[in-house]
Amino acid sequence: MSAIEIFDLARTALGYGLLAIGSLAALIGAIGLLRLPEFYTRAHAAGITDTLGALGVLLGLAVLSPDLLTALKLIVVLVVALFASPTSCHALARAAFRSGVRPALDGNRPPPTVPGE
Amino acid sequence: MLFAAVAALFATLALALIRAVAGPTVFDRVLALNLIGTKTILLIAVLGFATDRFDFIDIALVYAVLNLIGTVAVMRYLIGEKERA
Amino acid sequence: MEDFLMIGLLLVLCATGIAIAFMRDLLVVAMLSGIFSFVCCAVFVLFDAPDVAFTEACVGAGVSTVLTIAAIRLTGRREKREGRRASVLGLTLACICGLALIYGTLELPRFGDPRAPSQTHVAPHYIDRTAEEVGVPNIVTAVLGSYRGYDTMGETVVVFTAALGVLILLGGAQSRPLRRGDAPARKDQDVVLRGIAALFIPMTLFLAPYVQFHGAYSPGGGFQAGAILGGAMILYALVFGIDRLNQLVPERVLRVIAALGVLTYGGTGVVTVLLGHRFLDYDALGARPAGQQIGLTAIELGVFMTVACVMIILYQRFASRGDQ
Amino acid sequence: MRDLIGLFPYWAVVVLMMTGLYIVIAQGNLVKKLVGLGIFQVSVFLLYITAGVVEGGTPPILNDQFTSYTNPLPSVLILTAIVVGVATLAVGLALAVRIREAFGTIEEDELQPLATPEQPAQKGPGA
Repeated sequence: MSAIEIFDLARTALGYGLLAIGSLAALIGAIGLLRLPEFYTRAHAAGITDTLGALGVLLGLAVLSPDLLTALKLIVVLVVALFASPTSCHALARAAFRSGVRPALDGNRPPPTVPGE
Repeated sequence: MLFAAVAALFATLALALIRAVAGPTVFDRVLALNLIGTKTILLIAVLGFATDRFDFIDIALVYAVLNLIGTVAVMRYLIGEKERA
Repeated sequence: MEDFLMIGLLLVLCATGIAIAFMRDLLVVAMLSGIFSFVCCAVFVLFDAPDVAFTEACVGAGVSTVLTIAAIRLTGRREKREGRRASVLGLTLACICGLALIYGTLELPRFGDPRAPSQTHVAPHYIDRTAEEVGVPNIVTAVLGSYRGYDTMGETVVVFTAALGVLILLGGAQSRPLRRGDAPARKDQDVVLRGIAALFIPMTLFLAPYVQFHGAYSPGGGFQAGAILGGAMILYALVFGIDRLNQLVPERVLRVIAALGVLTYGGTGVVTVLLGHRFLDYDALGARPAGQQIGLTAIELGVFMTVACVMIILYQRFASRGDQ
Repeated sequence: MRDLIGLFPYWAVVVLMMTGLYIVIAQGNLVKKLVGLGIFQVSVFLLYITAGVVEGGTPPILNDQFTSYTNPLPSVLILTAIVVGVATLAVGLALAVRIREAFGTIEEDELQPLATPEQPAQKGPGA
């Protein structure tokens, strides 16, 4: 087996592995979004897996892509997604907290307050 | 293999839709909207690979940039509503 | 695989549509219509129509949901329950029509049939002759700008007219003073969001020209680029406040540019007539394919100017309107 | 089975079309009606795109690797229709906003008595 063949094989394996990780993360996030009890836990599940899912799938595709331009475009999409997805999740949780949605806590602890409010 | 990825992404999309319809708060729905947006981007990118047409990635790029707008618009509305009340 | 995905996506699309019918909270309706647009875009990609998917992505994600929400701010969020009689009547009518239409579909050519009448009439001409007659790889752009240039000019004029309609309906320059527009930008507002918006908006400004000028080679063109630019400006207004947007691009400037876009399109046609050819026959501008490409670039530029400015005007009008 | 799959997209189009029709007929809120009209519109878009698909074809962007292309004509028609659709949606929404400002409601059943000649609207638009 020549060096190029080994490289190609490794590339394919890596690409599909990343793709599998990404898809699995996406699926886990969706199950969390559906099954968890209240907004903040759901946001936690969705927010984290959203980023990891995008990272896995897009990086996997970039590794698999046949030419450099395609790989480059995928990396740009990835960078944008890595910025956008946590931002919107953060902004959403913040907006929810400000409009009075409070996390459901165990026991009798008082609900948290916004510092300076 | 690409088929498995497409199937997983589609399942994600369908599950998130259930959350978007069920609610109960508006924020849960926005969360689901956001998730569906990202999953559509990934689905389009994978579909481009499955059919060997890489032009589709441009669509994913545009979605990635514009996806934020809907979320921000809903949050703006809710903040404005609270201020008006 | 494609069959399963097609059936799945179409079922999700129908489920979203039916869910919209049941929702009473109009804000939720607007969000679900956003999801509807996402799924629809995926279906268009699956059905090999990337240009349509591209347009749906730009318009659905950037403009239409935002416009609906901006209108809900002015009209109220809660919907009344409809009367029982109306819903029974509507449901009966919809079921009867639906069954009749499904009966009608039995005669239609099956999905993907290459011998269907729609595939044998004019489409082979476009596919076979575009490379020679227009000389751009993207057949959709060629048909849009060259073969069916009249049609596209009509659509551009319709978009422009819609902006005029909104300008008339929602008051001119001398309308009542605004009590308060969209939620103003506040100092203590989300720092992260502002930072990311400051990063994304310039990026979008680069993306729009790419989509515009690469439209002959890949999905894209004036309509899409215009909607992207409009979306970027809407994001700017959402994060930094509508007043900042009004300062950045005053409406009187936008109105002039939108009109100039329509004039650029029509003017290209007039130039071809003056050069002794028919209206919008780009062969007048030079030998093939250079003449065709000059013509396409000119009209796509006109479309871009009109669509981008109209999208911004529409949002400005809704967002600057004060609460009643 | 092939036959059923071959007809499925049309049925999805019919279901969406009827959902839109139901919203426009039965539901009274004007903004909701506009959203229903949007669903109806999308069903028509889908019908056109469905009619353009060719088995084994690829998107209509010329490339030496491919010989069979999807019909470009529906793409052209629908691409412009989407942009026109959002522009007309804006006109409809602007009308709804003006109706709300003039009459205080956008529910159809509350508007109807206001529009009859016996009972003219109490207050016109501010302008």
